[in-house]
Amino acid sequence: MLVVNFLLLAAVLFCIGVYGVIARRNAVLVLMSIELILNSVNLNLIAFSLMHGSVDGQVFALYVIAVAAAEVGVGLAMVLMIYRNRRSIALDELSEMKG
Amino acid sequence: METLTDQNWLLTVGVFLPLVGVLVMMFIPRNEESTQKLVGIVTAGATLAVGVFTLSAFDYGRSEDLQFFVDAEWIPVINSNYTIGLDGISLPLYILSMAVTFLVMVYSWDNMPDAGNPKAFFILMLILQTGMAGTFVAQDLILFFVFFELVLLPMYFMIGVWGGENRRYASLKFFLYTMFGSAFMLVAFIVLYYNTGASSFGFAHLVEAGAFIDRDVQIWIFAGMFLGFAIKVPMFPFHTWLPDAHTQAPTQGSVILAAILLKLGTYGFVRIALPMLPEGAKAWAPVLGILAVIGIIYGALGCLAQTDMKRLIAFSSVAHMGFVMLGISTLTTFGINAALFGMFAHGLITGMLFFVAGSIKHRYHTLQINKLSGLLVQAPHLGWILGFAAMASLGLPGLAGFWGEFPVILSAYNPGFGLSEVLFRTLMVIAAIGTVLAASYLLWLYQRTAFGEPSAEFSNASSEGGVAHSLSSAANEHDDHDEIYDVTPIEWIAWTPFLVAILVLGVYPQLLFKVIDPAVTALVSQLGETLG
Amino acid sequence: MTALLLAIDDFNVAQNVAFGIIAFMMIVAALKVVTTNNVVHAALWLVLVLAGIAAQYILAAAEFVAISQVLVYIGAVMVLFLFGIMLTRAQIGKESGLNNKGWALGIPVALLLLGLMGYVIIDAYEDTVLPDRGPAPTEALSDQFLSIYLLPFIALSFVLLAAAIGAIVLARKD
Amino acid sequence: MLAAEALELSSGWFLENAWLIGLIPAIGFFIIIGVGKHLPMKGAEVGLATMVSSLVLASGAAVQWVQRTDSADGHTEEAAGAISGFVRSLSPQAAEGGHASEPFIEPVVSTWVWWQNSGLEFGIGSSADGLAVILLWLVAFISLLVQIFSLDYVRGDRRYTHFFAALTLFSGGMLIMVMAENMVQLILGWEIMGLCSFLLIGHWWEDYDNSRAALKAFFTVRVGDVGLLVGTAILFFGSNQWAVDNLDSNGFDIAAIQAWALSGDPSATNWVLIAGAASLFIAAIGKSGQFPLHTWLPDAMAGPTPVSALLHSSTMVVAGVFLVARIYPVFWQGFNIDDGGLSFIAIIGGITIVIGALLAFVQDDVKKVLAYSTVSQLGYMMLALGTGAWLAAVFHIFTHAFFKSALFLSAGSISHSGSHHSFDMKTDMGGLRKFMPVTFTVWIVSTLALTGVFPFAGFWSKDEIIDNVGDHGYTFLFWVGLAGAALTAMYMTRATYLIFFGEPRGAAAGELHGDEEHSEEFEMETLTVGANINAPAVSTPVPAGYADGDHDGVTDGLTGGVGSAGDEPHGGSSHAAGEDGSDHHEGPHESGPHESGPLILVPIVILAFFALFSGFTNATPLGEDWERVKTYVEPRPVEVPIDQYLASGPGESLRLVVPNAEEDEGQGEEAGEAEHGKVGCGYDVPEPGTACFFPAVTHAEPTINKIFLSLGVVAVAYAIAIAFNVAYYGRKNKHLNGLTQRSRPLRAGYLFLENKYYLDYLYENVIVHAIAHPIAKGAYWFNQHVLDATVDQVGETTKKTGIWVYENIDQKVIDGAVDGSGHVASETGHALQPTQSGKVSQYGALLFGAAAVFAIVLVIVNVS
Repeated sequence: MLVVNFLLLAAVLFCIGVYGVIARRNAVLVLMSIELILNSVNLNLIAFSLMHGSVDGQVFALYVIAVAAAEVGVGLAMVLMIYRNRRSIALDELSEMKG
Repeated sequence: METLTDQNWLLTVGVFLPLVGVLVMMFIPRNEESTQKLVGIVTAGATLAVGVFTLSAFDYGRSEDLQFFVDAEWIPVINSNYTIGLDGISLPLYILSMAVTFLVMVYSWDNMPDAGNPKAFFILMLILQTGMAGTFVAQDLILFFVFFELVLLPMYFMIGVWGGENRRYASLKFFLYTMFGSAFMLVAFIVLYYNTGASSFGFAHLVEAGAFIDRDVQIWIFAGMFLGFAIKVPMFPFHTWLPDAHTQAPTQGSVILAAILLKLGTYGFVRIALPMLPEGAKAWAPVLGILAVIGIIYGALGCLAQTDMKRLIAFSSVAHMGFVMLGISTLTTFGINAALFGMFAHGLITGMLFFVAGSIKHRYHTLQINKLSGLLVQAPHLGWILGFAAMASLGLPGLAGFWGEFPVILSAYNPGFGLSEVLFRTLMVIAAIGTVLAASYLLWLYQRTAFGEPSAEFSNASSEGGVAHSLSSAANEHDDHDEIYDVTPIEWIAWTPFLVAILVLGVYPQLLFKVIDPAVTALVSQLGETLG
Repeated sequence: MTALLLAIDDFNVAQNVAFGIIAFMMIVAALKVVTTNNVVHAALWLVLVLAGIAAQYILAAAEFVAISQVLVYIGAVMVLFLFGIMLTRAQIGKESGLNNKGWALGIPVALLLLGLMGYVIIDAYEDTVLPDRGPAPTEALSDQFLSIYLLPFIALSFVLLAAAIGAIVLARKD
Repeated sequence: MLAAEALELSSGWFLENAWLIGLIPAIGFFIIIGVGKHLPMKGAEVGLATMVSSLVLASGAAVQWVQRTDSADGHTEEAAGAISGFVRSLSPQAAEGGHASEPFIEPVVSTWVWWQNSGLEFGIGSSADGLAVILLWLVAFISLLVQIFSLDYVRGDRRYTHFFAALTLFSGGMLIMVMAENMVQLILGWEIMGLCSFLLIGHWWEDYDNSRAALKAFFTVRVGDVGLLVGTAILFFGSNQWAVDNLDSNGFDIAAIQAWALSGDPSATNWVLIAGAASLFIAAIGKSGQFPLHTWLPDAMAGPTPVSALLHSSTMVVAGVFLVARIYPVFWQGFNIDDGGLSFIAIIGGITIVIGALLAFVQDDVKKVLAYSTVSQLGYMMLALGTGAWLAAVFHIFTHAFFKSALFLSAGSISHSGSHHSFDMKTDMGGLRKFMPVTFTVWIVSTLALTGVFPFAGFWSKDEIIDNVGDHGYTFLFWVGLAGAALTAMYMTRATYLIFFGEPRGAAAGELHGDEEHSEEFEMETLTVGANINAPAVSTPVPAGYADGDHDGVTDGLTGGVGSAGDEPHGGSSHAAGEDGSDHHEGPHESGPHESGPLILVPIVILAFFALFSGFTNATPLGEDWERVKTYVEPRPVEVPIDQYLASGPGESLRLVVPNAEEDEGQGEEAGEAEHGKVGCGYDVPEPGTACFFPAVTHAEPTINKIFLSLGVVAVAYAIAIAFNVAYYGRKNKHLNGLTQRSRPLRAGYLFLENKYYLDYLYENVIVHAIAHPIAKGAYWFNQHVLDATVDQVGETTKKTGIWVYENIDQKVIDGAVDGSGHVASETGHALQPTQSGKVSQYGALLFGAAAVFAIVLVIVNVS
């Protein structure tokens, strides 16, 4: 089968994730979209590792998974704290970054 | 132009020795100020000693060749090497930078700017020293550029931290202005690099290959370099950073700025822009000449309008660098020789003037010319030194300034390589009139500051000042600002070399011309090969 | 999708068909994740996507990764998500205002990216056929981890530790 | 065809080491500045020592130059069939033709490499020829006398040491310039003099007027220097190639420039020569106070009197004349002086004569009278140079130096001891001849010399100028010269009368009330006294500390205490201390006018002696053998084979060339046909391989009637002037009540015939009123309100322009542009601010969108 399949699938997932990041208001949902993006990247890695017949791609995929896990943990913790502070996790209400 | 490689460790040591001092300085606790000052001065002194040894080791018979030549691999990716060498053009400025840094540090021994913190101050000056010396010995464009920019940052902090009331504005202006120029310069360098086959950044190769770039490209590359160097010089339309920087900078900063930093630009023209882009240089020479002469007249007029002494001196150096640029723009051996001499002389003289201005500020806490009066009455030595420097600066024969001014005017009479004689002769006459203006504003300054009776607000201070001065030379108590004391021993130590050099070079200019002339002759003949 | 299906070549039909189905399912699920109005549902749709990814891994002959995908994501991450959702008192059921006001902005951006990447991918790997290898042995993977990737491995473990501690610190009440 | 045999020619140590003459004072300057204060005489002894040694060396050089010339001429007489020799001694007519056959006497040049540029090496050193030697001696001599005079005159001055240092360097500068071997060295000496004039005129800089005058002097001269720089450039590049090719020298070498100008080389085009000559002449105008730029000279009187004496006699102001005389060939060809056309130099000279003389009428300050008289005398020199009377001009420099410095110094002596530091003839002098007989005699002698009365020095030189001017066909200028002589006689008479005759007035009468407004010293006095109010202690040496820091604090501490009330009371402390007159001669407060001390009298007497006799060094009317200056100073217009010229080096024994007989005859015939023998150097191109260094100027044979004419004019002028002065001031006295009785005997003493009284009345009302009041006042008004005002206006306007440019263009436009760019940046920042919503989603959108766009660009770039 063709490598293009995997890559296109990954691309589609990636774009959906991007849409999610942009469109979603709820912090948890944004985190989920980010998970989508990460997984699409993983998919690419696996596909390429298969294509080149080396396990390095899988190794990196595992790393990404681990990092993703950590990220989710920290991210959710932050969401919790934000919620605790302001009773809401609507990101557009957080505008301390306003210039 | 072959190269001599014996004793080629000298330059590397001379350039990077200050950084050793910086390292040592790092480990000195912050409150031991005198130790820090001592370490700084000793380092600068050692560097100067290396420089003096370089002087003795230099083969004056072959000053047109690169000596102490090193060519080591540095950044192979872009074919940029660590290439350094010294010839008659760079030798004087190289030594001048070392001497000036050393003397400025000595001066700082008891004339620290009010912001204090000598540790940082001296570290900055040492870094500055490395940058300046490196710029003069670099024989590789990238290396040159690195040193050229390395100079920028310490000066920025010097002005921004130790400067006057308006220091933030001035330092930022200085920084942005120069960065702006440097950006174009870097682009020009890279374009030059690719147009010469992207094989090396070495000066020698670029000089070889640059001549074969076709004329239009050369003109554009020269335009880029022109921006970079002209801002540093500074030439007429790009000069506005200079007065602010000079006025706001601490005395030490002004001195180094005037004595060395301005020379980086002109040195760049002579060392890089002219030999590498002969056609471009020829095309740009009239522009350079016109801008230079405008700068001469314009700077003089600016001086006449000033009420602040430091600002006046700053404008005067616009005028003087105008003379230097005029000499360069003639593309003749005569003019470039004179220009190089002028750079050296201007470094000494204007540096001296800024020293005096700084000391006056130290005593009177103002540089408003109309407030200062009767300096000769209250601090005679200081007054006479000011007069001496002013006379040297207005180009009095027998003092160094003359030799940077008179031959330049002379050389403009017939410029090289078929440049328009009518234009340059007109420029010559205008420049000669510029000397009159120079005389007028400097003497006017002198008359208003040094002559006459001390103004009321200071004269009462001076009444015991006359007496206390005699003590103050013995035990210099400068913290007591209420009295106007005369030149202190430290100041004497820091200034005497300047004064002696100004006088000696004025009386016997051959000392310098003997070194410069062969190198410049080689350079111009090399120009002639392409320009015909 | 149909383009994908048509792109299937003669051999290994089963594989291709499986890929197609899973891919279709995943894409639908992913779309639901970013469009549904129910946070809990979104989480569940995400589970589906992740599972599909694991299945694709298997198709791509990477069982170990697939397994760890299942364990980590479906096992751990999703639980975290659900905890997060509950702790933030998201009501179970429909919820309005999950989207930004400027949510529409996402569509062009996403499509732009998609078009771009699609073009690039097809342009680059027009008809590169994946070699039909057997599943890579897990010991090869472990060898890699414990030989040349040892340092990153340790670093990663520290990252996880730090993340755990950080999460605790952040999430603590006081 | 110049089958010239080379002859040994005596040189000598003094000639070869003439450079010492200029070097010694320069070194002396540094010694005085350095250790002068600690020496017993405050550095004065160093100045005197340097001047003495310079004088000795210069005298030696002069003697050796004379020997050199004699040896040459002696050889000539043996060698060249004695044509020149005999003829010269026989008849002046033949001497004119024979002059060309006199051997060329090569200057003794000794140089060292001073600087090099573009491979050419330029030297510094000394080139001793007749002109150089005579001026070296003159300068050294006058400087020495002036310094001796100053010993007493400025004793107790606050800056005594600096005064002597500057005075020494001043002479040094002139000496360096006079011996200059190349243009750059000439500029060096020229500018050193400018600097020292600045220092000396502004010597009492506490007073604003003095520093302003110093500034003005330096600045005006500097304006002229533009011409000097430009002219040097033109001549350098004009002559350099020729000089390198032919003389293996360079375009700065003065000898090379001379030869090049006369060589008829294609490079020596008319344009180059005119441009060069004109530019250099501008410099001469500025330095020598010629007509448009003469206004700084009277202001320069703000300096101490010895300075004026030195400045106006032998150094500063004659520098311009010297410049023209030195590279005379350039002017000769450039302004083609030879063909009797009206030359620029001559016109300027003529105008200056009259202007200066007229201005001198309306001055009350004796020093200003003398200053304007100097202006007009310089006009004579320029006139002479402009009409080809080179020798006469140089000779006039020589004689003028003596009597003019004598006049200035005696004026100083008067103000020193006679009028209590006032220079105002009307208010503070009069009748001083009784009190100061010696000064009076000196003054009279030098006045007679200045006005050109028969045996005195001025007669020989000025008369020769006028003769030659007329003889070279400038009839109008000839009459101008005579008129100038007449005017000189008149204003000098007026000055003499006001100072020495009549009744003592003001300070001369011993009174000391507010009459000193006119004397610069008293302004110093009031000023310093006023300043002493600031200083706590007035009469103790402490104000010395205040007065000049430690520079002359010592000076004041010592001499201030011992200072004499007779001293000029600048140096407020010294004057304050002087009140308790502990002194070598009692101050004028106790007794009124009195004769000055020996240190003042000796120099002026010596000068008077020279003013009396120096004219005989070139007494043309008395025959050839009296023409010493002509023989020894004037270069010989001979075509010199270049190879032999080059063969001679500084140290070795030099060779010279004698044109052989037939050429002389040839020239003799041509001389017969062409009047004034207009052949040879300067008229036609020299033979190939030869070079001329001086044009064949012609000399007027003195005719007895011309002499009597000029003498008559002067005599008449004297008669008119004396009569007028007595009558005029007599009348004024009569109007001022009660003075008639005292003034009538005076008048009677001079008008020994009653009916001449009405004649005087006529003169007074018609002639002299006409001259003295409308014209001269008008000229003076023009001077003050037009020329002077122009100078000031130019300064003002320049300043205004500067301020305007600075404020409007620099600060607003250019700097504004820079700041503007900054504003633009911040404005765009504000414009972009809304995008910084702080919304993560928008950031994300921007992030990905931008990434996508960039990626697309990348793709497109790669594909295409």
